[in-house]
Amino acid sequence: QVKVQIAVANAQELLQRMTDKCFRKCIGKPGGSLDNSEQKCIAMCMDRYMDAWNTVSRAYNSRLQRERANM
Amino acid sequence: QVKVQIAVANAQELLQRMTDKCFRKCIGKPGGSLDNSEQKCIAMCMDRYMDAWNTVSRAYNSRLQRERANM
Amino acid sequence: QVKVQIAVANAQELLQRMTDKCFRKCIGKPGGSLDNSEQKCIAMCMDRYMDAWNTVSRAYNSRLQRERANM
Amino acid sequence: PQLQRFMEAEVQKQRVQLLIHHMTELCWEKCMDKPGPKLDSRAELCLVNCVERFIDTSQFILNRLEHTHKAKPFFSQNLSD
Amino acid sequence: PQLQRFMEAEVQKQRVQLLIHHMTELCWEKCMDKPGPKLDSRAELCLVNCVERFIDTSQFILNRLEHTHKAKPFFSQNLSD
Amino acid sequence: PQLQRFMEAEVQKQRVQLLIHHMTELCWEKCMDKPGPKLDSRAELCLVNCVERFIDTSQFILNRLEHTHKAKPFFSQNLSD
Repeated sequence: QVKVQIAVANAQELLQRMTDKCFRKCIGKPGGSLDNSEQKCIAMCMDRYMDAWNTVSRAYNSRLQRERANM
Repeated sequence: QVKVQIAVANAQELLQRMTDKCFRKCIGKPGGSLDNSEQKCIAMCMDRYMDAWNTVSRAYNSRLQRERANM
Repeated sequence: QVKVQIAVANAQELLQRMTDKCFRKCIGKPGGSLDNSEQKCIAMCMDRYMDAWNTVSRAYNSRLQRERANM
Repeated sequence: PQLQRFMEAEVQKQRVQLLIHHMTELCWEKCMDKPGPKLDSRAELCLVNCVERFIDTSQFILNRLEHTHKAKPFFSQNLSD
Repeated sequence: PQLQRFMEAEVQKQRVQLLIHHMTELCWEKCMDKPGPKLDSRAELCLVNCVERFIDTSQFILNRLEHTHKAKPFFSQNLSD
Repeated sequence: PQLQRFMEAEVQKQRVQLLIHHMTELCWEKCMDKPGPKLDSRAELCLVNCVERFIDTSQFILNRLEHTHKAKPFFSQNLSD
């Protein structure tokens, strides 16, 4: 149950940071609606942000394993 | 009592963020005292920051009500 | 024991913020290794960051004492 | 259980307060580069639109995560490790 | 009660430490764009002034909040909802 | 003791998760100024290098703190007040 709580907290953290970054990147002056080009920008930004998160996680884990192997 | 604690925490949070934003905006290179033009700038910045906080709160609440009405 | 915990938390906080600031300042585009000039930059940045932390602490404490003397 | 419900409601309120502080900061940066002697109507409209578009962005992201296949491997990986 | 007073004092100390970390970051950005091999006297003076003006700013804001009418609706609204 | 060991491991995992979120943000800023329709190999290499250099930087700083004389007065001052 603790594991689930941490996984949920982790997903929420990712969601919050991604929303913040993609809002800053894709919405210049906020207008009367989320127009088509802004939606496309957000969709692309989300995909790249999750790619970045995955790449960073993998890079961190592989570094950790190399360090452990060297000890 | 919990309610009061939360209201105090909320006011402190607003105070901290406002101090940070207005210090960054109004004090360029920090000099030997808080001069008159800096004080005026801070006073104006405070008023606008509280206006912004009020406007954001109202906009958030009216959105929330619209969403609830649509459910 | 509480005192030790706080001192450790405080040192960790300093370490984290210093690492963040000096990484941002000294590593432009991250390359295949931490080269010599980057290491020199980090070393200098660390020393200055700790100087800044010390100067800020001293300035804060001397202000606090002046305020207490005036009461 | 009543106390628990009360506490949960208060925690939820505090979460909303933090979100409002966060949006105030974000929209302050987007809409108020030069604070003037009054909140002019242009800045006010910008702030309101900023809140609306921020919530739109959150909902757009949540919706897309639920409907896209990409989300599944991420969240399951996330839950299983 | 003695333990409680001890804990409160420690919590207060930690709050001061966080404030010092925050001011270090803020004044680092204002005063140290190019860290040199020594802390020169100009950067040091800038850091000291930065701390003094930051505290002045906090006190100015607090004083003004207490004396202005604008503060009342805000804080009462804040407490009542 | 078993429960305690389990909790400590979970807290440690959460610390790692926060570090990963922090590095994602930092490396996103360094490597992804214009998110494209695909994660190109240049951005991917930049992200991997960014993680490696960030960890190098942390280790470099920790090592230097342990070996330098400057660290001692700081940490002892810190512990004694």
